[in-house]
Amino acid sequence: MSDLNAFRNETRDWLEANCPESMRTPMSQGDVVWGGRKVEFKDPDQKLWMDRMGEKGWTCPTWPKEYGGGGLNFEENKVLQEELMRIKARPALNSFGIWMLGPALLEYGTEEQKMQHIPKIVKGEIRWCQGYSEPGSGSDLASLKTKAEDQGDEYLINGQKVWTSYADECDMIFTLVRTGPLEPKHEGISFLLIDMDQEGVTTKPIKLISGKSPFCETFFDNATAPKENLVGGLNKGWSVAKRLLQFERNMIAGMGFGSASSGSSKKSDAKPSSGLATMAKRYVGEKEDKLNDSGLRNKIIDHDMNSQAFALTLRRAAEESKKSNQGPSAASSIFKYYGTEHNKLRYEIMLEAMGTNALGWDGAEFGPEELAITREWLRTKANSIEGGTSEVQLNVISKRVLELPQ
Amino acid sequence: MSDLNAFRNETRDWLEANCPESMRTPMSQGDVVWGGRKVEFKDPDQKLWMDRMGEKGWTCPTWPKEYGGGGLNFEENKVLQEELMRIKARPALNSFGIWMLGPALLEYGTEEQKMQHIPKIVKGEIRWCQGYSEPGSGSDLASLKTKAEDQGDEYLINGQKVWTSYADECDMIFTLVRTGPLEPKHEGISFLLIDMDQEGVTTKPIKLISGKSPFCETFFDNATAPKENLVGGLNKGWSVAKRLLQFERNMIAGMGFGSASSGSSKKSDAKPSSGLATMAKRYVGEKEDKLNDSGLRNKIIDHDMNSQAFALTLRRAAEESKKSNQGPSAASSIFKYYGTEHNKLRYEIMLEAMGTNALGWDGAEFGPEELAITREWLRTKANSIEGGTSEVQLNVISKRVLELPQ
Amino acid sequence: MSLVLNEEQSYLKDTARDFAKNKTPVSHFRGVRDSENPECFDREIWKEMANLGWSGILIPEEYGGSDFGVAGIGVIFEELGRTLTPSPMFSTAVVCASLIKEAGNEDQKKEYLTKIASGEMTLAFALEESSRHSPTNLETTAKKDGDSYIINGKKTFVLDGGFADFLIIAADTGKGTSLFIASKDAKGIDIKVTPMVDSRNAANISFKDLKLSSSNLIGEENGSDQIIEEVLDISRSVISAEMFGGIQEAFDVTLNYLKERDQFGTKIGSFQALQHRAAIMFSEIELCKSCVLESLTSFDEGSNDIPRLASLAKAKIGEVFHLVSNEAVQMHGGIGVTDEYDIGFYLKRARVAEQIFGNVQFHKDRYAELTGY
Amino acid sequence: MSLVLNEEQSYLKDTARDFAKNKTPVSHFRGVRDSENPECFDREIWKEMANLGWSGILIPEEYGGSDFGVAGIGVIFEELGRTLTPSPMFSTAVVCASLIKEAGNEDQKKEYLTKIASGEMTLAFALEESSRHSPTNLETTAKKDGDSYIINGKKTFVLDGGFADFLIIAADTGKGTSLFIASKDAKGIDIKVTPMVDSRNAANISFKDLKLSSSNLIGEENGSDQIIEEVLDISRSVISAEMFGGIQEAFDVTLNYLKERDQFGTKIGSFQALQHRAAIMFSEIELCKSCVLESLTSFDEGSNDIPRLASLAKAKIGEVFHLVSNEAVQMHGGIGVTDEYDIGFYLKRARVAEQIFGNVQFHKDRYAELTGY
Repeated sequence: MSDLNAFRNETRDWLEANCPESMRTPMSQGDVVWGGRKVEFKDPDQKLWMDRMGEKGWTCPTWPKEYGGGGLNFEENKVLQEELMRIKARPALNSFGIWMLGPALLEYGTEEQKMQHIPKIVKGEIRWCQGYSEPGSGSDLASLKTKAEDQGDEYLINGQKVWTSYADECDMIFTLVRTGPLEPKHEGISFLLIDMDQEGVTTKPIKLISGKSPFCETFFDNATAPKENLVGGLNKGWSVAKRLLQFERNMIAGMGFGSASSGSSKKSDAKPSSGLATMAKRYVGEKEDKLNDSGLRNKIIDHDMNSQAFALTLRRAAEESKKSNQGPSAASSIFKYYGTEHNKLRYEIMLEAMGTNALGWDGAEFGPEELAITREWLRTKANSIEGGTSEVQLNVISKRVLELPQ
Repeated sequence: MSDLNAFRNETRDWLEANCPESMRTPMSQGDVVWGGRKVEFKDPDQKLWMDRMGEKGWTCPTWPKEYGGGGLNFEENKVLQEELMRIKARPALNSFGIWMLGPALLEYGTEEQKMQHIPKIVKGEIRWCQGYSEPGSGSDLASLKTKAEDQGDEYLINGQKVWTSYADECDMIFTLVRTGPLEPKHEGISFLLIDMDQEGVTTKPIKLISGKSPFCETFFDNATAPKENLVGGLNKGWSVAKRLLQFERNMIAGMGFGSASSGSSKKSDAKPSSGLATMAKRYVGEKEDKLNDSGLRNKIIDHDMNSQAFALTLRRAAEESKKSNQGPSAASSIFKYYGTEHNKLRYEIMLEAMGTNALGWDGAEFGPEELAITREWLRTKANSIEGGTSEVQLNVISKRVLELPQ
Repeated sequence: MSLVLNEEQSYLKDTARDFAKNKTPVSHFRGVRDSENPECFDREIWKEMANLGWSGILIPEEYGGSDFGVAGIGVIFEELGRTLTPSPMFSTAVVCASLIKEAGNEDQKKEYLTKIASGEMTLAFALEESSRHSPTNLETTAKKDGDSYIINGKKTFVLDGGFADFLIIAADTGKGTSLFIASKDAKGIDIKVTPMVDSRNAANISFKDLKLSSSNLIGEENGSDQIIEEVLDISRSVISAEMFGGIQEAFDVTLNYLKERDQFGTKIGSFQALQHRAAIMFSEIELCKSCVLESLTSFDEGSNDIPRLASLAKAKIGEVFHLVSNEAVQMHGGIGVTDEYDIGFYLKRARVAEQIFGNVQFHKDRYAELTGY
Repeated sequence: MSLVLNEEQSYLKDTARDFAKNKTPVSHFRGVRDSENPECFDREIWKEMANLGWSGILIPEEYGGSDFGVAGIGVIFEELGRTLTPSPMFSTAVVCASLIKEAGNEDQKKEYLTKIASGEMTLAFALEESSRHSPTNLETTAKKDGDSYIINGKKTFVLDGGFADFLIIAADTGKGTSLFIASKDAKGIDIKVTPMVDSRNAANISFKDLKLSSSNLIGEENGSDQIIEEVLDISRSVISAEMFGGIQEAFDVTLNYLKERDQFGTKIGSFQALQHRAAIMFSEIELCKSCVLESLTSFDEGSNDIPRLASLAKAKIGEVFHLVSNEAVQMHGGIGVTDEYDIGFYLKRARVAEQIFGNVQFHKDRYAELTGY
């Protein structure tokens, strides 16, 4: 314990000395630092903060030191996160490399692959995107058609991916490709890393019902990748893919929950309050402290209770996995399913509370926050589709967790 | 139209002259007249009323006159029902023969079968029960094992049925039996009428979670039936069965709805009122006319609205089928599904309103009506199982109505 | 009331279906939206609709209409709702035409109803003042000043308010609500178009010392509360019919998708979980159909349950439109959330239409109050 | 609070699980029910439970208990809830033991807590007065009369009230609520057993000029409102744990049935519609588990959110118990509704347990009020 206290003191001192003041202020969507070759910093402090944290490995605090990670154990990382939160530090670096590719490489990559790719993820030097889905493949990911042909030293890649987030801003893409056209569906797939800075790779943004989006279509037209970029072995990409999906689910569930809980989460001695109810009162009014719309009030109660119950469940899962010392399991489907459905419901409730004020598309007659909620409401509709639909999650739960016959 | 008016006047006069005063009073469960050889009338007026209506064929008003039915058309029957309702006449006769077997025989029976069985249904001389389900067959009706072996003039029947309502009080049973043990599942089934007054047929009551029930197990141990009792042809019983199930669904949906709608159904100029809300106010109290429990109130609103919407839909279906002049179709699954689920919900709402007063099992500390509601609440749980589970109805809707791929 | 259409209504419905299919399929709506025409509708199409007599369905024959009744215009809206046809017909030919028909004097009827029926004039009803429907206790006031009225206040969510030729304004005149009609160009009127998520036209409108002569008063001073309520019920019923059209189309499109889309080597419509959800939706849609028909015919047949039936329809259809539009997007998967695909339009329309003259909860509460609890 | 059990709690839970499995499987409950023993529990079994120290879990060591805390007794109840074990433990060792521990004086604690811990005495709490939980504004009054109190009033839904040796009575003493303890045989007490749908023991109890000496007063006169509320929260949390046990068992039994039952030539658990419903239930059960654990540990760890967590647990578990017990019966089909089969017991228990110290809606409202809306 005294070790941990010492660690806390060191950490606090280091953060005090190294986290620029401007990186302790609230941030907007546009302030997120994703790193990569094409990064444009809005503020030199962003780069300073990313570089310093990357150097220490604290952008990926629990990853092994030999690959540039922080090498912290569970308890130490908890301390680090607490200390970061204490000074309200912004995340130094976000990336799909951190959330998804890195954890998968640590499990499935060769020593060379780890040495080559992970330090660059930690330091924010390379920005990754994900190339899984294809037009028409939908939930049936394994029906993918993008093919990688063996050309001796390298693979020749042809095909198309969709839903590749931020593809137009990324340096590298981790993809599922078909390398065994004659094998059974799941057994002819490989996991391949492809450099996007080549002529054979082009991207095109996708517009959503909510408007502009980070999603792109990505086209491979005689693109190439060296053979050492194959992860997990030839035609064995499906196992890597499934594992990576669990990391993704975990992340999406966490994000969905993040916004959903903001209302009813509660800190130590703070008086409990409800973000939804406070907002609803502003639009609907109140009477003796109670929201002036009993139907809406009951929906908010249900939602708040479930937010708290879900937050407790995420915490419990963390405590349990700390005990068993494992990464996300099939149970992550529960979080993905529940978190995204819960988040969708949250926005439906906001819409009900705000009435016509939540139905503007643009213009000065609506507040910027109102317009953002409208767009975000539409955006949430994709939550239960991306990263595996709710239906797929329920299939996974019934198959892997409940072990029901298939 | 003037014909119809004349018919109304005649009907009104006849009812005035023939419906005993005591048959115009509210009835309890025990006052239902089911007819049959073993009938015991609680009141001689019951017999008088049954006989008079049976004689006129008005126990089955739309059935053809040649088989003892009333021979009325849609409009005339509507008038008859209105006139019966006007004087609050009790149903003269209820029976599974009227609801299910009769309509099926009219479609599938031979001339001899119709002549032999239908008049006795109309007059209440023979009481029928239904022998479909078997232990273990569940929703998969066609997996039935009770076998009927060809013995020349007659069939020899061995096996067991369950869920045979009132089997211990009935004279005859219409059954599904396996006559083609080597045929594919659905193609080896026949529809057979069996006399229960024989040594080879015994019954045993089934106790439900709600307590005593009319359901029985029925055992066939070398029972016999003459060959002319086969309906619809050898090994062709499945078509008869499916059709009969539609009649059953229709009946159950109607019953479920009957009780569910009593609250919010509304007559001509009567001020609209809600049975659920009135009852809930008694237990929960009110404030400025509004129920003192906003959550419960919202549930009652939803239920009342759906009761009215469902009642309108039943009426619309009747108007439409009058136009197309057909009996119940696959759409009857919608009524069975919705009606029974809706009725289950109704009792859950009553329980919520009545609190601990709805949780008594017996004893003088609870009102008789309260005890009845508790039992009925438990009884409703079987609504969505008997006559084809809700799941089966949804399968039928998606297959036959929506024509989704199987 | 009748739950089966009569011949005249069936004819109107068929005509509307053909029109929507050929003249205003969803691609028409998309075209109008993408043209960024701020009016959000196509005047040529509106002219054709008027030529078919649709703008005069609720207007008596003496003023150039056909007087085919609420059910008649309702079945047209059902078909237009299927393809999301944008037009000023709801505000002009349903809401405002009914207000003038019920409250207007002979001169006003001649002046306005005739021009509505002919399709030359569009109108909008300036009623709402906050983000949720609240037709009473208005803060917009009209103060008598000699033979004139001075109107001050702010209105919001005025459907078609951005470009209608005339506005009917609901204002408090001290002892009740009064209705006034004014040209959109009158001095003292400030119109701010509010681009909505469903790409239809609405506006926030403020009145600053708007001066109107007493000939602009429609109906009695202080005497229009009851008439407004009656016209709102007609309007709620008709908009429910439009929404019901949207429900059906979103469901049909989704059903087709379930039958055609391959996944895991089979049609996704063969997955039982989706089948059951579709079957449950279908049952709900059957209930909606009955509610809409009963409400639409209740006006023409003189039911004594008109307000309750209007609230039943608006609440039930509102709820099921959300259910179906949400499920439609979810069942379409990824393409369902792209702007390129049409199904998201129904999601957007459902939320805006829900707010028109009372959201789901408003009508649930009203239903309960009218039922005595 | 901790969401993972500590060693001591895990041990208690394992012991309770073994006990329930071996001594009180559901067949034990069925046997008690069918014996028509009006007490609705088996005194031998209760003795064994006391011998295991369970009746003293909440009682300090100085009075013969183990003081293992609310989470300790909660995990025992979870296991007892799985097999529907009937016993007077909840009323005696949770509700009344807590009341005396919190409000009683030294003499009373010595007298009653010791006997509760040893299992020789059962008690019941006479609080409710109407068909729905309402712990305030009591109509039962206790009037001071010299050194005595005269109690008049009617109580209902007194759990274990039919046969408990002593009653703790909540009564209005003019400026607040006071607690009194009385032998069931005292003059002026009339006990009517009310056979409940879950075959547990409850009673309606009326007091007519029941005269009690001031030594029967537990706690301060007029001073027990806060203590009652605190003890109610403990009791709500523990009964939620029992209910959660029932949820899990009903779900597990159903899951097994889905894996074993053949229909249409396949296991019914392979039907996707049932799979999804099972998966959704499982997700809800995971949430319930967290709510129960957090609430149970909140007492022992001194949370500042105890009341809200108790309401969260009681409301959420109440709702999910209905969902799961309804689905369990439905998924069992025909046998599910027969008395011969056990699954219906959970349906019945769910409804009665929901009513104990506040139904779902009561706790939803309370949760909202505690959250400021």
